[in-house]
Amino acid sequence: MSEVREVARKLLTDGTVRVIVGWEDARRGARPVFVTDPADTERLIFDTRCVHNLVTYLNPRRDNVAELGKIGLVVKGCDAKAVAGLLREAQLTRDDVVLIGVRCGGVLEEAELPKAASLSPENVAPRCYGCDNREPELVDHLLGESQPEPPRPVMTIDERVAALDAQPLEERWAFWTEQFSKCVRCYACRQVCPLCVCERCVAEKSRPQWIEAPPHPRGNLSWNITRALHLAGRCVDCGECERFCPVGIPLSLVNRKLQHIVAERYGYTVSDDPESPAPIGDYRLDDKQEFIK
Amino acid sequence: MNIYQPQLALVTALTDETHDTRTLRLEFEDEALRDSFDFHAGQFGEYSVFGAGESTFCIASAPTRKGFIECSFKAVGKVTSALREVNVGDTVGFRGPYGNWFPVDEWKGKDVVFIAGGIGLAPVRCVIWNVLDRREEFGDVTIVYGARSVDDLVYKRELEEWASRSDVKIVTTVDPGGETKDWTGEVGYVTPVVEATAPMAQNAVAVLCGPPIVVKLTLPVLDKLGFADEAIFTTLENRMKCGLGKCGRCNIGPVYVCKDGPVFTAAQLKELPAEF
Amino acid sequence: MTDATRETYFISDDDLRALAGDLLSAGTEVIAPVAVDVCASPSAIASSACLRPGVAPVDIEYRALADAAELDLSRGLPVLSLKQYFLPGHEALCCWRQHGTEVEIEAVPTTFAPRVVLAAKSCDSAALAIVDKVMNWDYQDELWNGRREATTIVNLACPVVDESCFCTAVGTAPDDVKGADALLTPVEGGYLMEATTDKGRVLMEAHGARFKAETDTHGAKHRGRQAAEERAAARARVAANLEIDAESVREWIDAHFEDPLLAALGVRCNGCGACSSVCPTCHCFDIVDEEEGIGKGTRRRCWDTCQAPTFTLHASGHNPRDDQHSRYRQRINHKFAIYPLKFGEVLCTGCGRCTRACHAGQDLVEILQAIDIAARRPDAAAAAVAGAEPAGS
Amino acid sequence: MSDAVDTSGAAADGFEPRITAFVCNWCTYTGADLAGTSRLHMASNVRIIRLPCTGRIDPLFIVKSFERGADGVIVSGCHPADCHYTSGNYHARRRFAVFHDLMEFVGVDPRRMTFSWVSASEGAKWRDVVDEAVANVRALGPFEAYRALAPEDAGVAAPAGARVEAEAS
Repeated sequence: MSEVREVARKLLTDGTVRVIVGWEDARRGARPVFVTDPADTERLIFDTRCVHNLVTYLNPRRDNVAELGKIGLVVKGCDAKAVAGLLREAQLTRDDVVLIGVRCGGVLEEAELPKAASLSPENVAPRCYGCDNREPELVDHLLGESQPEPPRPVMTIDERVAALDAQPLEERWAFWTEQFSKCVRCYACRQVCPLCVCERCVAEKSRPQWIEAPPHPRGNLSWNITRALHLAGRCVDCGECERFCPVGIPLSLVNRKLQHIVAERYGYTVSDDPESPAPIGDYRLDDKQEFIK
Repeated sequence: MNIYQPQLALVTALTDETHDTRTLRLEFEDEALRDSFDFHAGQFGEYSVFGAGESTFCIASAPTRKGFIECSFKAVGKVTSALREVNVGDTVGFRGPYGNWFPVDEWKGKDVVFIAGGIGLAPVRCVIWNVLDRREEFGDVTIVYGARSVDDLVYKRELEEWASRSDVKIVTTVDPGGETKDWTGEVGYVTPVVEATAPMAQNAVAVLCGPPIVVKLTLPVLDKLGFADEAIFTTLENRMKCGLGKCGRCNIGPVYVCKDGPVFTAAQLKELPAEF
Repeated sequence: MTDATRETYFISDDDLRALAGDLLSAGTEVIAPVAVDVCASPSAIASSACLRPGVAPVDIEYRALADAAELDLSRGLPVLSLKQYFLPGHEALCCWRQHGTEVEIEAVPTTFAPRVVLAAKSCDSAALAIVDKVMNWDYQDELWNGRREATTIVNLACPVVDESCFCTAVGTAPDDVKGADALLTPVEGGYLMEATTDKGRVLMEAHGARFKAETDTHGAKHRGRQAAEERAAARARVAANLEIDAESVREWIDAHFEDPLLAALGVRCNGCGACSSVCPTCHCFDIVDEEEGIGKGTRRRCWDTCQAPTFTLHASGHNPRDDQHSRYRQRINHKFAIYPLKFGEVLCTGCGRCTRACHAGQDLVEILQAIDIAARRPDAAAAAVAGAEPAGS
Repeated sequence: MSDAVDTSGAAADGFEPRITAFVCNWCTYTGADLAGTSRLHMASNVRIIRLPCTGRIDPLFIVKSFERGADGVIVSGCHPADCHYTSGNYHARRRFAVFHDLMEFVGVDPRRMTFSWVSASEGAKWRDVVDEAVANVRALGPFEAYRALAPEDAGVAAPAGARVEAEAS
């Protein structure tokens, strides 16, 4: 933690960056903070409550963050994958940002806690299980001590996806249509996603109206399928969409399923290597086509 | 029938004002309404094409001309593009009239100066006709109207009609480069033309409508000419949905443009946050 | 509400449930808090796929009861407010059919079958009374009014949910009956119920057998004391979370549109509409046409939010509020300055849902605190501002 | 096509599947044309929508078809290596592979979605694709599950939520 403050202070003092985007301890727990004054770097924290993927603030849509000046961003391994995603898709150039990487052994499910807690199967964010990037490579500064593997949650996301997969079609349909029917179309899932970069989302296109605007089950299904599909091979599994969803739709299950699909079909896993081409937008002559007649 | 349900109206005429601006004449299907419908100059309505939705424009015809209403629009969005596709004989929806209006009655005995740019003439046209239909109640009437090019001038027939009247002073202008060989009007932006025309500010009111830039640049000129902020009237064009002060979309600072506007004086405008 | 003895009746826990059952069997819709397994589905998936064994994530939601047994009286805060039952997420405004050039419009009915809301939160019922004002500003919104008139609302005194509650700071209270017709206060063995409107009295009279008049007995006095203590304690708890002077806040916002405290609030905001969706008083809406096949369709209104860039976007591309700072300021301004100015009430009931829903840490309690300090103690403002806006800017 | 899509669904016995086919201009459309000019006998349940390339077919087209009452869809284009635009069909193949698997996960029977490569000379293959798709969808029945997602007030004047009594007269 003190290391983060130190590096942040140095970057601000020597003018390398104009703002540090990190975490602070606030009234309700950990939350993003934007530090522009070196003296305020004391507010920066890093602990297991630092769940947020702050890369969303690098998103080109966030002009009110960009106007603060060059950004120094604190990233966990999973967050670095989102930076790589933005680089891969030319939404960002590497010089636009200074990345302060922190070694991370997993985070809690919730950021809104008065104190950090050590991780247990009951409180660990399920997405952390099996983390392959506890030490981000795509960074300018790598801080903190080497971290152990995050604990295995009581039930993993993979197990839950598998349990859904094992259900008959009608049961899955009943499950998802019920889940999506809760959607109020606040678009928090999109707004918080570091990789939802479109200047104008298809949900806002009205000529024609591809996605019906009112939050009825039919429009909701269309929106949720589209959101998931547009992130196929791009989603970094930061889980922010699910965490921000005010009505609790288990979006991580559908995101994880898509990760399985691109992994099985194209051997692709999202990494923090910006050079690896994304699976959608790329192709191989011998791609599997068993579903095509 | 709830407040959001539109009246049906038949399109009885359409006029292409320019290559992209069209005027529709509408007559209510309901005969009683056709006779009783009344409004004030400056009020607006919600026009709908079923399947595309509703769009907000001022009523461009004059309240003194009964039996029909007119609207002028540019096809830029979903609804206006759909409206562009309707033909004479088609049915559209209308809700209104909504909002406040130009206090024409309070202008009795005063000179009236109309300044408009581009399609901004639509809300002004309504007031012009309203004033001309009661011509004897007012002092001098001056119209300064400008558009990007000769082709972009709307209501061309009416411009000619006004020009032919001896009781109206009209100056038309087009932006430099927008003139044609036989153009006899001015060449230049609206703002300097207003300055050059120099209408008398004493016992006068000004009505100013147009693109935000025209309004913004012309306000100081009117000030220089001696017009008090309270004597300058304009309209705001914030996005609206309901027109009834419910949906919240047109709210800026303490006003809902649909209910407290769309007509504001320059004095009122100065009190508002610049969110228009 | 002040005269608690005269119209107060006792109803046992069982009788309250039975009352819900009576209403349901009479065909009356009953909306009440229901504890919902967050991944419940008609299938068996819920237990295996969605839930982690041993951890049963439960949300409380206002739902139309299918069975009186569903009624949840744990007094937790429902995820979405009661708003959805008066201004549904989407609703028809009219339907049309087109035959050639002819159009036929079908009106939507504006009268509704009577229904009862049980165990509502005061912050939710109060919101309805506040939004009544805009819904009746010169033009009457019959769809809103129709549902309001058809609904009898019984509040259940709230114990205060957590540190994000601040109802007393905005002029309501955990046991307020604003917007409601009756109030339940938990006491030993059941609830004291008092009707505060005719609608409430009609409901109680129609189910008189379920109630016992609180006569001047020892037990009644004890219960009365218990209820008063319960309510006072809840008020004290919530008052400790936040205390502001709403009038000073209004004046300050009105006079400080460009103040950094107001003008730089949007930096961590994601611009999603979660806060508006969960807000009991946010009532802004969009109107859209939806075709069902060719030649017929429905004009609907659906929730919208001032936090979305498209809210104010003109077809020309011009956007009067084109950054998140100005959009977030609009939210604060509308709730705490504009609405009070126009309608005499703060457009907020302190339910705290926006703060809880915001996982980016936009914290209305903190923001109001900062504005209040700026308004009442300008000298101390600088210190308080630190949390609400980007550090050091 | 002037009549509104009847979303009520036909009775199970007299059920005629309604299938939307999105086909590329260069191969499948020509193949389908050949099937027609060759007077091949095939099911008439398919409405063809011609697009320049399978790469132009957004999965949302399929979602939209289901929304508007289709019981099944066909997406068909040029065989690998035959794309008029070199690689449109390769891109489409990936996109639809992912979409296919996702829809299956969400609970849509994959037999409602037929993907095929049909070249300009394969009139007979087009017939087979159509006949098989129609037979599959016929066996599955109308896509009532999707239609059930329509808002209650779709095209009829009855508000969502609370039931309504007759308009006070």
